[in-house]
Amino acid sequence: MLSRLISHDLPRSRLLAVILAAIVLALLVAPFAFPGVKALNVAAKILVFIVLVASFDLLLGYTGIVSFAHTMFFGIGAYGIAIASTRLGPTWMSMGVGVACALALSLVLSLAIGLFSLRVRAIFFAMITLAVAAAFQTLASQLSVFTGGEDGLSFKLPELISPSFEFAEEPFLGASLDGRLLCYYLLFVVAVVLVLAMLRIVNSPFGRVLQAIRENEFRAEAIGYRVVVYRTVSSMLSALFATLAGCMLAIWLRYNGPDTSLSFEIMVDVLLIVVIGGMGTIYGAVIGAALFVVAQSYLQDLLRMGSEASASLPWLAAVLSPDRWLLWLGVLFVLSVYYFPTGVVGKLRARAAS
Amino acid sequence: IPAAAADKEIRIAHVYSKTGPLEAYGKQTQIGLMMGLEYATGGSMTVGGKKIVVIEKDDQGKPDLGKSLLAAAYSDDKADLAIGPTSSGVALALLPVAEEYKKILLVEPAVADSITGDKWNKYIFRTGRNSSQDAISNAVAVDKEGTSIVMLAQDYAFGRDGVKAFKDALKKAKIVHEEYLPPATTDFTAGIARMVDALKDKPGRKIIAVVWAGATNPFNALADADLKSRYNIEVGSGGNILPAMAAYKRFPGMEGATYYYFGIPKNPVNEAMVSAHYKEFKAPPDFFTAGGFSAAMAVVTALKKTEGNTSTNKLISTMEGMSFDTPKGKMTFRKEDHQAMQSMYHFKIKVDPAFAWGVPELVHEIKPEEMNIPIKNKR
Amino acid sequence: MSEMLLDLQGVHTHIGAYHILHGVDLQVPRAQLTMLLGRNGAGKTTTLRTIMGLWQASQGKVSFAGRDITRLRTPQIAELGIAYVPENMGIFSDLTVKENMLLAARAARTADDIDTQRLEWIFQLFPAVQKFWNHPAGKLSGGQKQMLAVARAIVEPRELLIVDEPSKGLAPAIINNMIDAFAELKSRGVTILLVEQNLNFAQRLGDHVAVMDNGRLVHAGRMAAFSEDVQLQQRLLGLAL
Amino acid sequence: MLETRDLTIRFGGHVAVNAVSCSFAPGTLTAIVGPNGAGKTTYFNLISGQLKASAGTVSLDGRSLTGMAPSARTRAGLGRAFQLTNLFPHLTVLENVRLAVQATRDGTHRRGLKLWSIWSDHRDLVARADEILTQVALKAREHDAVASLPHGDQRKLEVALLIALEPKVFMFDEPTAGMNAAEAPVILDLIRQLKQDRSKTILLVEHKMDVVRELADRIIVLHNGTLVADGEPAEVIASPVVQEAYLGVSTKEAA
Amino acid sequence: MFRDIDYKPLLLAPVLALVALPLTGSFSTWLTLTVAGLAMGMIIFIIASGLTLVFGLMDVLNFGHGVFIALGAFVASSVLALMGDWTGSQSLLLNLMAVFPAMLVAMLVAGAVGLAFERLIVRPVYGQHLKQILITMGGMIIGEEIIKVIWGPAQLPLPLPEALRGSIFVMDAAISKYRLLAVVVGLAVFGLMAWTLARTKIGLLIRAGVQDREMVESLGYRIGRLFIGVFVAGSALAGLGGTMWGLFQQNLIPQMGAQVNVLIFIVIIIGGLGSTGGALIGALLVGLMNNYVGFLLPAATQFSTIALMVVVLLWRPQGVYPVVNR
Ligand SMILES: Nc1ncnc2c1ncn2[C@@H]1O[C@H](COP(=O)(O)OP(=O)(O)OP(=O)(O)O)[C@@H](O)[C@H]1O
Ligand SMILES: Nc1ncnc2c1ncn2[C@@H]1O[C@H](COP(=O)(O)OP(=O)(O)OP(=O)(O)O)[C@@H](O)[C@H]1O
Ligand SMILES: [Mg+2]
Ligand SMILES: [Mg+2]
Repeated sequence: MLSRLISHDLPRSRLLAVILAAIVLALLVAPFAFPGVKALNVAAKILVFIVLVASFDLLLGYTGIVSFAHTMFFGIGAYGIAIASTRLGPTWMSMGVGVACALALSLVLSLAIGLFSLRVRAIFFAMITLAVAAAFQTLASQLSVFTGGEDGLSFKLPELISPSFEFAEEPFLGASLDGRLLCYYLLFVVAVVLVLAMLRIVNSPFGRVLQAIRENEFRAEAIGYRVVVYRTVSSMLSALFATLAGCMLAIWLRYNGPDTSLSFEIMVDVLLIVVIGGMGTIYGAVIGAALFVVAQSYLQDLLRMGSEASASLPWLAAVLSPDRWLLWLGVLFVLSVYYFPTGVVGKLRARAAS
Repeated sequence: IPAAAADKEIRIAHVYSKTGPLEAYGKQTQIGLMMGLEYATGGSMTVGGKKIVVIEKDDQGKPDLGKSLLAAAYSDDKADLAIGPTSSGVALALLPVAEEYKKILLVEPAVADSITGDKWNKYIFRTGRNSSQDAISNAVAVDKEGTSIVMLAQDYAFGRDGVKAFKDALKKAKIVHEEYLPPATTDFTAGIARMVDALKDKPGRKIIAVVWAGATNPFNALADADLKSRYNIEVGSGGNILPAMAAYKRFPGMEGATYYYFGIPKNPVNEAMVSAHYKEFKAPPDFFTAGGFSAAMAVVTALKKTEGNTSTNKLISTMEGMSFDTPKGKMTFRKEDHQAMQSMYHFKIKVDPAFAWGVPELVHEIKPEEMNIPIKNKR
Repeated sequence: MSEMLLDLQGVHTHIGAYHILHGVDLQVPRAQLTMLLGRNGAGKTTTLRTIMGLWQASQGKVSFAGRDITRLRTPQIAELGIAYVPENMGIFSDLTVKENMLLAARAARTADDIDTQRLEWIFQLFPAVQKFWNHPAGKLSGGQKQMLAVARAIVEPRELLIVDEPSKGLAPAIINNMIDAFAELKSRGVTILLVEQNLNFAQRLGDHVAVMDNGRLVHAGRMAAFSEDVQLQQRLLGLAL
Repeated sequence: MLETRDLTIRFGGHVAVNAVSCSFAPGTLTAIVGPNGAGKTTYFNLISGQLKASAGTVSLDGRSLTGMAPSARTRAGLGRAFQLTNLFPHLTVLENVRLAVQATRDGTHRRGLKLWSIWSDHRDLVARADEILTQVALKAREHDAVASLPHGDQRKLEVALLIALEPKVFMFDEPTAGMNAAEAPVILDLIRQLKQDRSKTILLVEHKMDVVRELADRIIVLHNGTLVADGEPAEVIASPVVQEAYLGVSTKEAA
Repeated sequence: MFRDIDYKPLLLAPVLALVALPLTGSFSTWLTLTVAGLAMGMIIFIIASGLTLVFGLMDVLNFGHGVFIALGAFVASSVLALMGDWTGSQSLLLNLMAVFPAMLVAMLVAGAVGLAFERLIVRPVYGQHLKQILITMGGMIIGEEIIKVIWGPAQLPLPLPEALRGSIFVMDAAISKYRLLAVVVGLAVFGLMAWTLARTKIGLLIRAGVQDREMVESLGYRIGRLFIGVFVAGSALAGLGGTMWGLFQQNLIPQMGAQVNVLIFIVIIIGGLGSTGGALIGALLVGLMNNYVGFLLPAATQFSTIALMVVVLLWRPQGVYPVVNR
């Protein structure tokens, strides 16, 4: 039963299974186990990134398409919710409209990009998407009438999932029982459903064809697969899932702006998470997102302790200063590529196999 | 945080760009804020028997992060009030958080008009200047009969707002063209060509008024084009941080209005700040240092009045209409929109080899009364 | 100076976690042609790659002209005077045939510096090399690529020539040319180590024969004797020459 | 019946295949021989659609294939094994074959376009793949990644994929090149078996004349892109053009 | 011989200029825009030249290339600060005597850091694009932060030496003096690169090494050393580009490298990977395009470069002069 739910894609490593279960459990009880606004925000961000990264893995890990325009779809989803809620008011209806419009726009754009990808070679395609993503970000800030420009949009959502809604006076296990909590669990359920859906897709015969295309497009075509169709469908699916991740982000933040969902920085984070986690595994998205988001969120705190401890050594203190947290993030980038060439999942599976 | 300790403390969160593109600005604010708190409390860092604790939060210039940090500051860190942030985008995202937690957010130095305009709520105060104050003071500095003006601004909300406010404030001079260029423009040749075309045949005084923020600016390109001698076109602009004013050295005599320059205001607070800053950093305080200092002065003044009581409603009623001393002289929180009314300085650039930047010399202090800053919020 | 130009003693090679060569002892006598035979997967290619330093031997010793080359890097090994034609031919498909040849001629700075006489000889053996001189090598037919690969290896004189299955995909006429070429090289004193599946080819050229199975050398001796011993062939290769 | 009419391709000034008209009937094995670079592989590429013909047509059982994508031609019944090994290197041997089986069968998985079924549920595909692997004697390595196979085994897998496609027309491009003399018979036996099925058309490019002599019902000879001979094996091999241009035997000597 | 030259791409820039002539209206405006655009193109070429080697030839998707540009600029600013007397002088000669050592030191430092970068960051990921992107991105972040540690996070003014300021005027068209210097430097860089790659086997070896490193080694070449050498040269060129770019902007920020990253990638793509001539054409086109569109429709400037790239790729899917097939 459980095995069917995860489409028979077993973790194939006991340790991996334990870690995955621990992450899911931690996310499930996060509001109570880790009280506080910051912790809850981190947990929610992990949920959003799991979906976003898994959707990118569909494209990169399974189909072998390197695209930098993935955050574009993430942004479309976030703007869908943001613009609809700003314009139509904080109702469920307007959220629905926002999601639907965002999905439609993503579908059309991803179709166009998917078709274009067939005309040029892989690196060129990657560079084009890089430019397209930059252009889209510029466009989003220029269309300030709709998008609020650089400043972005702050908006309200239906009462039920807003912080002001309290369904019990007393906090339970340190967590206040309010709309925010409901909102978190909404995201949790959505994330679980979406990840299981993606797991199913990559483990379907379709998913195998995608892998074949990644390995050797020429031969996949020769044995009778219309590569165009599969690549385009894969691009579109991955764009749709990314859009939904964007919707989740906007619902959680009740804010969206160009830097929040469209920036190149997010794109790089997503790439890194895919690689840390392990490409072409979906599970990698879960582990990678959890690891990365936690590291990113608490690195500054960690460094603060480090630099206080090393206050006597000025040079070290300057480098360990929390202001230079990015330096360490950079080091993390480099080291994780060094030490996890096949990602955490790949490494664990290899260990289990030998 | 133990409740007892919290009672004896006044916890202030400072949310600012400790890192990110605006890191340099944010740091100035933080330095100014700490100096201001020292100065205002006479070095004791206590008000009404309670110790002031500043909690630093790094928003990295990201609105979403700022939001979660401010919420965490109010809720997890039990901050009584918050100051910041550096960027307008972040500020706009923070406004609803203050409302949610029903705690004060003292905006400094984000400038967008809408912060005290249509996005305002009653928990928002601002010591920093707003775009209107910037624009109107600059307009006042050049507004003469028979002057033709071309506006040069960045093509996004900040630039367009600035131009609009400037335009609204002009009474006598005429705007003949508005030139909006992409914020990341590096080659200004085309823009200059268009502005010259618009301006060169106009009679009277001709000015290109620049509203520009960010590191790559058009001043060197304007200077290289030699507009003054070829077409008798002048360049005008507002103040900026000192490194950016290096470019002003090539425009001796340029006029504009600035928010702050350490050599201009003559008052004890400014003198204290300048000397403290020289002592600590061997350099004069800059644009945003003054802002941080002002914010500190505002907070301490209010807390002294409430005798350390940090209840939000009490603070709001105290601060509405409150006047306080700053390095820029007296400021007053306007009751209607909580914007601090303050002086701006009409300057003229002098080139002095002793300074790495063009030195703005005071022409005239534009007092708050001289500027008709519109009230744009709804209460 | 020993009589053996190349000498492998107890060479073990691992690829990743797999143990592929289990102690190979192979001697290649100077100025003669040694055939390396064996079934698919016997480890022939792995042996050649280990000699060239493309895989590192985990144990044992490889010496060339009396010098221990086990730990040398590939370029250093090549510089000692070894030319290698890999199994996959190693054609630079973006480069033209001319550029491919130019790279193989280490001493030449431009194509004009290549020894004309030698080039003429190559053109004669492998007409396709001349015909497609200015074409991208990737566009050549399978057999033409194979010709180019061998042509590259002989564009400059080398002491030892190591070739992995040169005859695959070649038309009979070209195979004849190649046999002529190796014979001529041998007469000029070049030592040759050849992996070959084409037994006819092997028989016509080989002075010595070595047979591998399962990562070990299972037979070594003179080709003449091996040719006659049908039973031995049957046992080692599964069929007779 | 596979038919090409005036099939031609030019690369710049070079005519690699020059107006080749030929038809191949079911139940025959036709060997295509010719010197290196004669255009044999290119001719295959034109038939299977990897290259677009400059002129001429291809048809199968009266249905025109000209202008179709390679995948469509495969689905129409053309199957092809490549001269230079061309597989999915990081998938296992079994998955390689399964993919080929899946590609041909428009079953419940609809060639993979059914997104919502689980791959491992399609047991019939696995069963068929296993069968083929046993046939080509690769069963022992079914779980190894293709990249780690020795050259000869990769050639076998190449043939396995072709068989998995169950086409009407089999095109082999030097199937035994680089294969050990002991292994090659496995493949040749397979081809012999295919020949038993009289509905299949088999095209074979091969340089080993003994193999050609034994298997072929008919030989056609390409030279510089042109069809220069066509007929009974013995007759064609004896013809001067083959003797001289291909086998390298000077006619005078032979005579 | 002449027949072999593919002349069509050479016509792109002149055609673009001709099309723009009637649109801009006045001849002197057109001249200003064109000359400035060409000179700007030269500056862009200089900053992109290192990337033609690293990305184009060596196939290293170096997203950290920008950091060498920034580094070069900051180093140059420190060197120039030491030579205040010469930069402040009115004499062109003295000014140049300050600028050239600054360029040299910038190149040396960038090259040296490039060496470390190649060893520590790039070497493990040759041939793996995705990892290159990530690891060099990491390198970029580290580099930027180190610049902040050394020179501080704030912007740093880098005033042009006196005699290089201002413009000269031809037929009422203003041409800034600095851009003329850029043209001279750009042509020198172009000449040197084109000559080296055409006259030596280096270009060939690199292209071969990217395809099949093992084979190049089997031929007896120490490809590892060559790769380091070329990477160092690419980084040094980035250092030179940074100096030129910094002096052009007269204002340095640690993020300046990241800001030009996309631009130079576009230039290399338009030019066709690995081609020096192509990169020059790409850079000139971008320079011109920016100016014309900036004059005719400023809001579209940012999109014009991308549109240019897409159009060029639709015409030639591998860029104008592809040297390598990738
Ligand atoms: N990259 C690799 N990873 C893992 N195993 C490998 C790798 N390359 C070769 N092998 C294994 O090493 C063994 C020997 O292979 P090798 O290529 O040396 O055989 P060979 O004798 O050259 O065969 P052939 O005649 O088919 O070319 C084989 O079992 C093969 O599967
Ligand atoms: N894409 C291409 N561009 C240019 N020339 C090509 C291309 N493909 C093949 N050729 C040329 O066409 C000719 C025929 O090549 P083809 O591969 O068909 O030969 P072949 O008969 O299969 O030879 P072999 O027996 O060596 O495999 C060759 O001379 C080759 O150089
Ligand atoms: Mg082999
Ligand atoms: Mg062929």
